[in-house]
Amino acid sequence: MKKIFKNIIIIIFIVINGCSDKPLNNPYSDSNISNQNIFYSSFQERPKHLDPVRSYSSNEYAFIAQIYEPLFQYHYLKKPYELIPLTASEMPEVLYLDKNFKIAKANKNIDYTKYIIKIKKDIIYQNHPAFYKENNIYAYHDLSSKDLENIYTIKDFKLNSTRELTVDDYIYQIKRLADSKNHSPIAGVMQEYILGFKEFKDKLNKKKFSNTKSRISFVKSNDIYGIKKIDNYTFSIILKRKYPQFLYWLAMPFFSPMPWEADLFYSQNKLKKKNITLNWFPVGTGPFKLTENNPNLKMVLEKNENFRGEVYPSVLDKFKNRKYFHHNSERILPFIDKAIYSLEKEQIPRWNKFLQGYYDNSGIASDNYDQAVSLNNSGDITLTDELMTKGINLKTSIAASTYYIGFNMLDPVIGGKSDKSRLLRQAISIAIDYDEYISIFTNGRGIIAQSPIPPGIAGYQDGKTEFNKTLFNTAENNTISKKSISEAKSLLAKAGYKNGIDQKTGKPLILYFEATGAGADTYAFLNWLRKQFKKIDLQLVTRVTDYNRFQEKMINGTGQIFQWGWNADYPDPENFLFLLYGKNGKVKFGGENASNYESKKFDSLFIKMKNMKNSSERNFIIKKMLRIIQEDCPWIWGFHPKSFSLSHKWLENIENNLMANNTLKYKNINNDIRIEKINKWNKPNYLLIYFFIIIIIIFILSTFIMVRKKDKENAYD
Amino acid sequence: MSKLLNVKNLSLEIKSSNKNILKNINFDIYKSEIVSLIGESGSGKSLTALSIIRLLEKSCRITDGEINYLNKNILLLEEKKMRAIRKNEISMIFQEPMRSLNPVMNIYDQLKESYTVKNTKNIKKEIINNLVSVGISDAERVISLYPHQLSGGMKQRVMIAMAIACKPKLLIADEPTTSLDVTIQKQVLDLLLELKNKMNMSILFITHDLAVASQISDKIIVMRDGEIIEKANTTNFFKNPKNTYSKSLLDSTHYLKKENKKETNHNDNTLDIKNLRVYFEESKSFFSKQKKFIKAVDDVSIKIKTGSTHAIVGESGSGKTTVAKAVMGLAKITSGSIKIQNKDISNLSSRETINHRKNYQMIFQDPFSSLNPRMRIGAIIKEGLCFLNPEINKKEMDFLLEDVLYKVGMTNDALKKYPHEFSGGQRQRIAIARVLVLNPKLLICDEPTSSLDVTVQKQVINLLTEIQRRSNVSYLFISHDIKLVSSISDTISVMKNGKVVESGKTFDIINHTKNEYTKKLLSSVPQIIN
Amino acid sequence: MVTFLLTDIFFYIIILSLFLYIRYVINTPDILETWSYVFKNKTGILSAIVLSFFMMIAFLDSIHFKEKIYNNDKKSYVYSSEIKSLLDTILIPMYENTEKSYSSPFSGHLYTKETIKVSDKIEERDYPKLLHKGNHNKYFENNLYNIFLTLIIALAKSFLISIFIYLIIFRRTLFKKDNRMISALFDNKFLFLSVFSIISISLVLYDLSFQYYVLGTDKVGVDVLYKSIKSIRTGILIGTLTTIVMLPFAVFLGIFAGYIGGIVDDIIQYIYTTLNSIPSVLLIASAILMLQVFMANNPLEFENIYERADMRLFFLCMILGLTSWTGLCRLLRGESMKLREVEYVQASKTFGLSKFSIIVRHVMPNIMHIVIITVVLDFSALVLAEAVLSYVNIGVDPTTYSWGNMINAARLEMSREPVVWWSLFAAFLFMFILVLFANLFSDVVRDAFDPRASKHYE
Amino acid sequence: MINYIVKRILYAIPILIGVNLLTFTLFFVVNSPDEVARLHLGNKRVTQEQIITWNQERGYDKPLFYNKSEKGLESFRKTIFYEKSLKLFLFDFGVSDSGRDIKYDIKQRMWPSLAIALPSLFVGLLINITIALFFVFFRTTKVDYYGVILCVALMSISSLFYIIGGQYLISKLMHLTPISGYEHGYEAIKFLILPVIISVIYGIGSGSRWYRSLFLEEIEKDYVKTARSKGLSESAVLFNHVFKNALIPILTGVVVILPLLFMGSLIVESFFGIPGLGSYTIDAIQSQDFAIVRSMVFLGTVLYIIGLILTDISYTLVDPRVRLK
Repeated sequence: MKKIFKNIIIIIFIVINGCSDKPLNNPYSDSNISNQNIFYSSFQERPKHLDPVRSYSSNEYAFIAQIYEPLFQYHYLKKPYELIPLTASEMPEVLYLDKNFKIAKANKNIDYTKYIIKIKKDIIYQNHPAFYKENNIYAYHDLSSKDLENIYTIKDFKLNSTRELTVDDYIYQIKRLADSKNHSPIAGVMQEYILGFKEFKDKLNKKKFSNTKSRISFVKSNDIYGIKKIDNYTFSIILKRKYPQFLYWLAMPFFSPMPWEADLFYSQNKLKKKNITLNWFPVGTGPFKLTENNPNLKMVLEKNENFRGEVYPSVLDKFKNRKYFHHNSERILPFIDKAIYSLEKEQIPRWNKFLQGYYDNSGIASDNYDQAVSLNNSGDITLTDELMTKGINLKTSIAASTYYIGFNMLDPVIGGKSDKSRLLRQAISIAIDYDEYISIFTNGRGIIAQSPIPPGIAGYQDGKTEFNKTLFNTAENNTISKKSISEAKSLLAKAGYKNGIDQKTGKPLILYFEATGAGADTYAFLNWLRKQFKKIDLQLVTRVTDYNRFQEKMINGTGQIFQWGWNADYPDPENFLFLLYGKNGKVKFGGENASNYESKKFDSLFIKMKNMKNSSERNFIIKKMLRIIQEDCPWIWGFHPKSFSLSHKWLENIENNLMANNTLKYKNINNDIRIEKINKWNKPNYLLIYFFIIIIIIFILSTFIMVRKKDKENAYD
Repeated sequence: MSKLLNVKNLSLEIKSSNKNILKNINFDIYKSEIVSLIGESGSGKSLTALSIIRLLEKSCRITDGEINYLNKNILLLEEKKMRAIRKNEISMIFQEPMRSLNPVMNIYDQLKESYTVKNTKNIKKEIINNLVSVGISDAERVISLYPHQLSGGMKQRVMIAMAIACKPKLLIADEPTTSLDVTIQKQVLDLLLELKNKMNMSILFITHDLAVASQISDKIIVMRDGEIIEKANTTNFFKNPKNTYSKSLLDSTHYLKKENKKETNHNDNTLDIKNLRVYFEESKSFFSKQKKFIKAVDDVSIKIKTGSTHAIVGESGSGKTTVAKAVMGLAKITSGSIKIQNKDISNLSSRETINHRKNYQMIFQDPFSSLNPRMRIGAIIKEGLCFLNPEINKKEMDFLLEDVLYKVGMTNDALKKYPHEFSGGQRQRIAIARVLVLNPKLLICDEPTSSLDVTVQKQVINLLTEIQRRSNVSYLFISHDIKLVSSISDTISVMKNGKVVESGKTFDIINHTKNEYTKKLLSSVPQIIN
Repeated sequence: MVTFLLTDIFFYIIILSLFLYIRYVINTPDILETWSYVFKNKTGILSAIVLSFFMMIAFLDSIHFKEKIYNNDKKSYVYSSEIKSLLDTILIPMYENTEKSYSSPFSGHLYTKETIKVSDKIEERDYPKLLHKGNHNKYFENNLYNIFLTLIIALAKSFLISIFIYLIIFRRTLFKKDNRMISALFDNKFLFLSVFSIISISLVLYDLSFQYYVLGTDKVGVDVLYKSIKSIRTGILIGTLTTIVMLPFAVFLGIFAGYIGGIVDDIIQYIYTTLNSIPSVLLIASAILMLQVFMANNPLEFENIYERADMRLFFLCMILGLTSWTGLCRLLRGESMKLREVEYVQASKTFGLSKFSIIVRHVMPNIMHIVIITVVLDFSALVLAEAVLSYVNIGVDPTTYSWGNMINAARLEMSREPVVWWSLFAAFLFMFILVLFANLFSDVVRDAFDPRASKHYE
Repeated sequence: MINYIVKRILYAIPILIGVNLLTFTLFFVVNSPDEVARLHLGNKRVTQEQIITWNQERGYDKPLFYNKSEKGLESFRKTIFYEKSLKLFLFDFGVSDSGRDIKYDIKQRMWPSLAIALPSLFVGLLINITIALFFVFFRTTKVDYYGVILCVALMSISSLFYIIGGQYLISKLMHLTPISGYEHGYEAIKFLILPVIISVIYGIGSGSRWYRSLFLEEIEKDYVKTARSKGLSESAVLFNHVFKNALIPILTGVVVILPLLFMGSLIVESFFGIPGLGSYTIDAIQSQDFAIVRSMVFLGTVLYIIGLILTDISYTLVDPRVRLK
């Protein structure tokens, strides 16, 4: 027994000594948290496509926008958003042409628009095997399986090379957009505008190709006749009509340069088998390059050593007071050497890791909200003391997006042009209290929408001077108040559904809501929604299906009521109002107008408004359009989400600029602070371990005692 | 002669229900003598043994008494010391050799454990000698085998070897031969005797079989539900047992010899089996084409006259039961014919069979598994009746039941009860009633008594003979106990490995048989010597 | 107007068959024997009572009806499409009114600060008071005193009630002394205690929830206690209905395979090995997806969410059943193979009974103990499975009250600071109690029925 | 022996075919390829033609079982069934609906799954057996009685609670391990500790209880009495006799699930963000990537069958009584 005791004591001693205050919970390999300048962040689901021709969602942009460089970008600091050249040497020269391609005399006979675009010289690509030549033939363009033996990722290719960026790469990419094999989501849109795009596309699709190589060479050799290469650094694009928003498109990753070598390189089937494709390993001129892409685990961006010396933007004196303005502006980008994005599906770990300092920035999910943010007495938003003390910075801004509940206008009950249905829609719109929604489900991170158009975009109605007259009344001192439930009820009665009972059939009116997914919140939301309808005695039936089913219903127009949202492609009212444009009807034309709303007046106005530059005249038209839809209530105007983003003290130069995607290059890291804080926040607590040791000791001792007892006992006891 | 072991008013109780299962037991065992502990199942003989070696279940507790081994009470020893005693002084053999050996250890390892010496070289030699001494000639081979590769007799020998390894002063043998065939039984008994003399140890021999006891023991102790009711030395005991129960035990072993009633002149056969063959197809290996057969019954012919009893005798695995099954249509016949009342049952239409079936019925070995525990006795007895003659009406039915129950010596109130409310003997009566109610011409009795206590055995046998006398039904009586058979059967056929080695009138075969095997059988049956 | 949901009907069937079984047991002595072992034993009796209490709640919750609404134009009543259950009417104090959002147990205000207009000028940030509960104490201003008094009163009430109940049953048993099971029930002093404790606990909770949210409120201000109680039905249904669905398959196929053997055996074996060898989660997942298609394609069949959700619940049970019958089937096959050789079966063969009647008369009754054991054992496993499936989003409908859904939601709440712990806690508590007692019960039952199981509960 | 294995493998084939047919019908009844296409093409601006081309690329445009347009053998080979299901038999899993090569992913993700599953299995086994022996030692005492009840209590807690609770306590409050994530190489250890601990603790209840019952079953057998009558010490009896015999069902039980460990554990992996096959499957289910789910079903079945065969073999190794026929 003595021996055992001795051993136990020794063990305890060892364990206690083993416990240090060094953090044990660092989720990265220790080598990484060093004095290297690394940016740590997370992504929720693996990006599906990193090929600029395909990718269209923000989580994909988060990566490729750092790698690929389109012609233009948004100014990082300026608001309202302003386009500035990126690879282009200056903003393009725009010429308006008439039907025979002469400069148009008058505004009315404009048939074509021509953009002449110049790009900067000696911009070169990141180093990549696709460019590597041995005596003037591309070494890696025809790989045998022997070459590929121990190659698992792009890094495993020994020899790299690069070349200068030319306009051919931009032109080639535009052609790729046309190639239906690439499933570009905007091919449909572009063929409306770019001259010869459609023809090229059809020609390409008609032709049968023996293999991708020949397809690529075909794409390379044939031209879209609306697009002319003038010299290596200049080219021109002709649009079929006047379309000012086209510049915005040019700023999107769809129009990034694509070297044909890369396309050819990646088109080899043997590489595909190893998941080495253009979709996973982009090739760009941008400040960063993707060195590790394991979508199951993490994605790593590293500084592109070939990146030309772009500098931090400076804006005039209004930024003088910024403490870090002086030491950053005019400094060469990018500041950080490496960015590590870890896959983080669950929200809980993401938030906790951020609090522990292992992620440099984070959004705020509604459930962490009150932990993060509080309203001070004057009502504006500040951080909670807890986060204040951690020295976390908060940035808020209103996204150029809108969430709405749509009515399917093709539905016999809820839809249609009849007064009956309109009144019903209006009644419901009044009944649904989005103020409450915002406070419950987004913790007030949003503002009530008066119309589809979010703030910061021409035609936005602020809900003070301009507002939705169908749903709101002016109260005193130019604040507005929602119409009362009783009004809603009377509307309902007018519509012939007194107390929610159909006067014809005498049955209660039952409406159907199409919900998607079964997220943790769905249940709560559906309950809330039913409560809203109950207010005016309407029965709401929710049909929950997965996103596929939902899509299908939308396309067949079998749904009745649904919730959806829209993120702006570019900051222009057209990009929102087209969601209600008749010709975009989802059922009829497979467009984005999910509620299949159709109104002659609205459509004609839309066509007028569409091609105008922002102007008071345009605003006037927009106002008229809004009035129409506000009358008809094809949607319940939901809300425009406010996006809050948190970042740690050591992460510098955070501006939230919701249009710009290529923001990583501006960020900077102060590593000393980080290390100090992380060590401070993550002191391990060894209580549990001691506890377990004690349990085990008890375990062992009791056994020994039992053994001895058993040996002692005699037959009587 | 000095006292080796002395059990002084030992009492035992079951913890959960404080009911005594041993009530002050007193007896002595002297050096190098064999004491037999006799009693029927549940009389507490095994418990006595276990409490001597102190291996009782946790569920029972010694309430009183002491067990003095060499004049010191071993019940007071602490477990550790007791182990030493088990290792060197007292050892035990159990009833079921197949279950008493560890299936996953080979013989060598198991034997090794009973030696104290560490050095393995000599141990191996010792073990081999030991095995040889218990009559296992090819010990070298055996020690590397696993229990399941040995026959029952071999296993028991190994057990014995294990027990005597430590040269114990006292050997406790708990029904060591019950599960063995008679021939083997004899060998084992002889072995025990020999060993006893060789290494003059004392043996506490526990058995239910008086004959066996009479053969080996110096002293007899009779137990009945937890009490000793008689102690005597063997010769006296068998001459004149004092206690009435002992008497009944004693005379339950020898049966009233059946008076040879005059030959039934009309010699028509109730049962006529001609060269019956029953082969079972062995599960053949995946690739080989040709089938292997186990010849369970190979060319057997039997005739039974009306109202007479024919017995099939044989050791386990001799195929006697298969014959019965074949007759009852429970086993497929490979070839040969079975005639019952001159109807060949193998080519009857299903309708006819149903009509015919009531003429021949079967009584099974184990009354505990032959009655469905979920059915009332009434239902059990009715079952066949309802099915085989559906036309019968309620009143007749009730009459029949009452009548048959009377015949087997039971009362009406049994009908409402469930099997588990009856003792083994009663169950067997019920089983008999079930078939009797159909008043069959032929009854096949498959070891109807082997699972019963001796006294009960006798009653059942008597019942059967009684029945035969009343309604002259003929029996096909299957048993391993040639002694029993000889007393009740008119004709016998002795079976071995599926073949009939000899058959004929019982008297002839018992008294002057030609056949070696039969001789062996007869000789190895233990007889009470007095 | 009483309405019958699909699962309701099946649940009634279950209850009914339960009663039939009890009757069968009471007049078959030997089974009664085994059962009385269960009821002689403390664990057995306690768990039996708890389970039957849960069952009762589930039953109350399975009697559904639609309320009448007065239509003042037609001057007549029409039925609302909202379906309520008897339980809802009992739980009115929890059911009728809801708050805005989270509030912690027994608290009088919301969990999160909000800007409140003090006057039309000044706004300040504070915890808003709850509308309905937490601020309306019956007896004292002081919460503690108030709670304490309520508690005492409730206890007193429940004591009387349980005495009453006890006497009633006891009087009935005076006449049938011989009846072993019931006497076993009442030799046990433990019984009274457990009955009393259950009644008192439920009464205390009930009384308290007139004045407080005993387990707080959830995100949309629904009483968590109410949610957890409603979830009982889901849990029990999944546990029982599933086995009911699978039983016929398992029993009949199992017996046929085992008893008849030959080609039948091969086919049945093939079927269940095939089903068995598919990872069940995947099988369930794909089946549920299929179900969703079905529902999306004929939406009109589901008048309202209740029926819709109910349908899905039912199908979930079906699917779980289909994936889980194989185990029992194998067991039964083995057992009836053994039975085929048992002497009493042989005996009735010698009477020339047909295969079928032998199966019915002899095999069936003698495998029932296995069926019972498996049914009881599976129960808890299934309740647990529900939660996991809901986590993978292939569980019950998100609008159904179920512990799985509660846990699923609670995952987000755990990352809040300060933590919203009560939803998770409530789900944990209720689920734990049900499963724990189900397990204990199944233990005792197995000891009672399984000859091989060691009876270590003495 | 060899005979036997060959036989078992031959038996396996019809089962695999059955599974294959079943899953095939399930998956092509559930979702028409169009919907899958729409899902994977994203939800903004999807045109019908894109869907068609998408299906063409993945060969979902072909008929299910019989292709009239082709002739001869081709008319069977140019069908969804042949290309999507039969090819599985050659372990040719094809390309996932999101365009990655499945075989490659499986090969990669297999190891993290093992990295969790193996330790949790064996540590669990060790701990459970120890506890079980502990109980057996204390059998018929209160320790055993309450121990068993504790086990039942542990069993009655849903796995989700263990995970959520564990993460909250150990990672969030105690800062002992990273909350989630994974690194390859030895770095992995610190990420694996927590999931392993949790899955072990989760297993204790049922595991130790089950082993306990196995031990008790053995300890009541006659040969144990024999061993005691030889005067062996209690521990000797436990380890040399009881343990040896009880180990047979335990070992074989382990062997069955051994191959299935590759499949990983669904919940744990996705909670701790470990890139194993478990989370792979979950993702596939949630994004309805049927190509993956199909492959996983098939893989699972194969592994299961392998497990069965291994079990029988292991029986012959540990139990002298068993001979394979």
